[in-house]
Amino acid sequence: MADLKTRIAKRCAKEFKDGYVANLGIGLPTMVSSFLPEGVHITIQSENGFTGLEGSVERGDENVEIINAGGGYVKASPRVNYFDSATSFGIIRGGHVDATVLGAMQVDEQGNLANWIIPGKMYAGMGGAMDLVVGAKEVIITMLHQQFNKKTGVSKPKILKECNLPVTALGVVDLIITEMCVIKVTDEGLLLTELHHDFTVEDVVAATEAHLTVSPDLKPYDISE
Amino acid sequence: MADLKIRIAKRCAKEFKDGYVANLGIGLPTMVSSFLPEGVHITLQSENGFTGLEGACERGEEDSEIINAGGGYVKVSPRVNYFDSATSFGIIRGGHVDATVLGALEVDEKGNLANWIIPGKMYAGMGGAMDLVTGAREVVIAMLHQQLNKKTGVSKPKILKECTLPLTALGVVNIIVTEMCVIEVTKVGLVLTELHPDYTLEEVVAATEAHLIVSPDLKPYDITE
Amino acid sequence: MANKIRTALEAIAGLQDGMTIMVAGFMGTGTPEILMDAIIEKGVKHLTVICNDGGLPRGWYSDYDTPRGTGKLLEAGVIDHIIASHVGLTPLVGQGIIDDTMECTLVPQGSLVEKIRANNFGLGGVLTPTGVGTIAAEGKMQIEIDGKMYLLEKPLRADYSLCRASVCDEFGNFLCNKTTKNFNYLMAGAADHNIIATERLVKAGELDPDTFQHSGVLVDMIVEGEKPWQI
Amino acid sequence: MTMKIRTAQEAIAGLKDGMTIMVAGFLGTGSPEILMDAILEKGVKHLTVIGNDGGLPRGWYNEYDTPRGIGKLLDAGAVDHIIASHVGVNPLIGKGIIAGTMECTLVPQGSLAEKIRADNFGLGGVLTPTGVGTLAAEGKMQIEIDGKMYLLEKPLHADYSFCRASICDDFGNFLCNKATKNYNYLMAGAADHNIVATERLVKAGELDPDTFQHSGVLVDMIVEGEKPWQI
Repeated sequence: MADLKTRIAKRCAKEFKDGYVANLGIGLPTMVSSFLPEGVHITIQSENGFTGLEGSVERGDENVEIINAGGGYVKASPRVNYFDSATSFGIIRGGHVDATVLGAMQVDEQGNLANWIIPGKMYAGMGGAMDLVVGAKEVIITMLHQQFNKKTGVSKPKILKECNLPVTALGVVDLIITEMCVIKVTDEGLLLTELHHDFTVEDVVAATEAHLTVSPDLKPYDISE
Repeated sequence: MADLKIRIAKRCAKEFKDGYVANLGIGLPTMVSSFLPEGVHITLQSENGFTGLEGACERGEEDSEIINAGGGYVKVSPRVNYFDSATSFGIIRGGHVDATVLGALEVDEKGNLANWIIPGKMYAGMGGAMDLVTGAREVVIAMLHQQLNKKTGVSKPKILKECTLPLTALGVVNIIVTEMCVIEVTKVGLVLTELHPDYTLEEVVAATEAHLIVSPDLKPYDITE
Repeated sequence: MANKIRTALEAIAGLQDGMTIMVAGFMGTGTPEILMDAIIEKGVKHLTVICNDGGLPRGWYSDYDTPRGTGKLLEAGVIDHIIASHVGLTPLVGQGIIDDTMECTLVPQGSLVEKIRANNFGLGGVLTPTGVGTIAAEGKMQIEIDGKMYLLEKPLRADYSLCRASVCDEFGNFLCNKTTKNFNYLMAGAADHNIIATERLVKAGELDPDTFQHSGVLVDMIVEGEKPWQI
Repeated sequence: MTMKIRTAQEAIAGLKDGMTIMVAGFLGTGSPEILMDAILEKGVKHLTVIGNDGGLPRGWYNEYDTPRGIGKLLDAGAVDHIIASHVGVNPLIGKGIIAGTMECTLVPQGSLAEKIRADNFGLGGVLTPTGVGTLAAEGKMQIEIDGKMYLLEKPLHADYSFCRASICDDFGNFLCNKATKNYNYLMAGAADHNIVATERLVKAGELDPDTFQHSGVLVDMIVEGEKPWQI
């Protein structure tokens, strides 16, 4: 599982260009910054009010005044800039964040995204997620292709014809990266553009509820250094 | 004329309470800060982005980074705080300015104010005036009671039944201070509350187009120290 | 000049049961702890609290940690209604909703800040693309501008705002270090009574005025005595 | 890392006749003079200029003063349309309107600031009570919220924004001294290309990051060489 997540993070890192301003969700998305191609330097934005997040901090090195949006203590780069929450969300909503990487519970054929609430089960709040996916120029979803139910041992598709959980935003997803493949969200629907060699197109289709168009230019899943 | 303006400024100064945050227009309104009662200290806001304006600056003492909203170089108090224009007008529009003192071209029975444009003649722009009179908690108009036409030598009322010039804002004026009298704008109309000993009631009425209600509690114009 | 300096209890003397308060901070960072403590000491109840989140619960980073920020108010059970963007770190909110002892209104974080700023800065509302087509749009006016749909987010008001400064002068001009800024530069001024609790209090003019990033005209009362959080 | 540092000419290489630009500053204070000079040198014409005012005309404070800020563009006849709050200080605008060579759109100052911030910060507009019942309301949507009437002020966008910093690091984080802030913290980020001309350029990390008050992610290009105005 950890290997699969590393694979996804590595593939996702290839989406970043030098100089990008990015916002990475907690968990898998945070791993992306460890795998950036050589020469690609990005500036990470943190919703709680700064640009220039560098990564987590060792016990003993914490600065009580520098936390990330998950409440964890983090390191800041020399070009860090701190601001208030209105400025932070101004930067997000204003299209100044080039890309955001987030996990998802569900994504559908229209690029609709559900990743903030499971009614009756998970109640945390949307935090900055709704603003992020509406405001970022590119929204990349990184996730395991299916939802594994630990109790039953059954896996269920997360890429659906239509989201049935409350959505985080409508039509915002640009790219979906899973351990199996890369899918682009286009006006005509979901386009399978890259396939990992561990899987066949049939495997992917079986694990996906949404209709997938296979790109005539289908390429192997690219995580070469 | 200069004496009359000083009289008006002195009377206006009595409207201020200790701790007030105020914005004073250029000209006569600026003079008000010279006549504050003992123990009354106010903080002056400057539209271009600071609180803590102290007054004009001598030649040779100018700081090219400190101007007022008229473009003049000014002095600042030790408690000065500088901010950007959105914050400046946030402070104004948000009701954080206790009082503003401004001149007027016309004021009417409903407290409507015209002080920014004479079509075909004066074309300067409203600058911050519309925001100021909309946002300040108390709008004090300080002006000579009538408009003197220097060519013809004829004076015309400026306190009208209804403004004829394009408005700066609707129903915002709280009090009008002229060399003749003090008029409060109330829901039932203009109430004459103070009369200067140099004038009779009839003279004020003759110089005013608007209907004036004489307060049963009419007092002498108060500029005692 | 009117003196703005108070003790914590003096500053909240007018705070009554059922009032609405804004509490700055992001997961406890940048929250005025001495004002939280004063509220609990005074025993005020049934508060509506506007804040980013539920603060931090007991023992969050180190076992011996007290709750932080609004986490203190939640633990003391003085909140009836919380208006926030994220309450996942404090299980007390979820529990309160299940037990029906607490109401929670969720607002996207960027909209929450604009609603607070709108009230502070005299706007009737702002139009945001955030939340269109989601639960966050429920009950809100939608306006189409040049072919794009927006939600109208209206101002949020409060009786008191409780903020924290790293350095504050006696007039109320203040600054917040690093990521403690968050809601402090928005909430100070957005309520009827605006209180700043500061780590360091200086005289006006003691420091370069450009050091300060928020205007003292937005501050009504100043309380000294905040301490840096100890990890 | 992408280098943002340019000469003034390089920074405005893409600026063409007929484009819309934002110029920060308040009566010249806080305007990027070296970028104004570069525009004149390049000979760009028919610009739409968004600014607080028309800058300062020649000889405003001392007889030997050059025009300042937007005043330089007006003096050179490079402006077809100015969107501003106050143009009384620069007689060239009044003359241009009468002569029919220039268009002028007046916006209340607070609304102008919010329209620029709205574009920069991704809002579809803000509702302001300012201007209701006046000429400033013409052609604008009016919305009643809880019994009070507001004007909808929509975002203002530009091809280029020209701002001035007192100190800027090589990433674009910057600060403006004293009353030079005005529109600089609003316009930087509100255009497709955002240029900051700075008096002092430092390396990222050279100064305490909390010194800076505007984020470098909103800045695309940095030009060194601004000089303090000499009185």
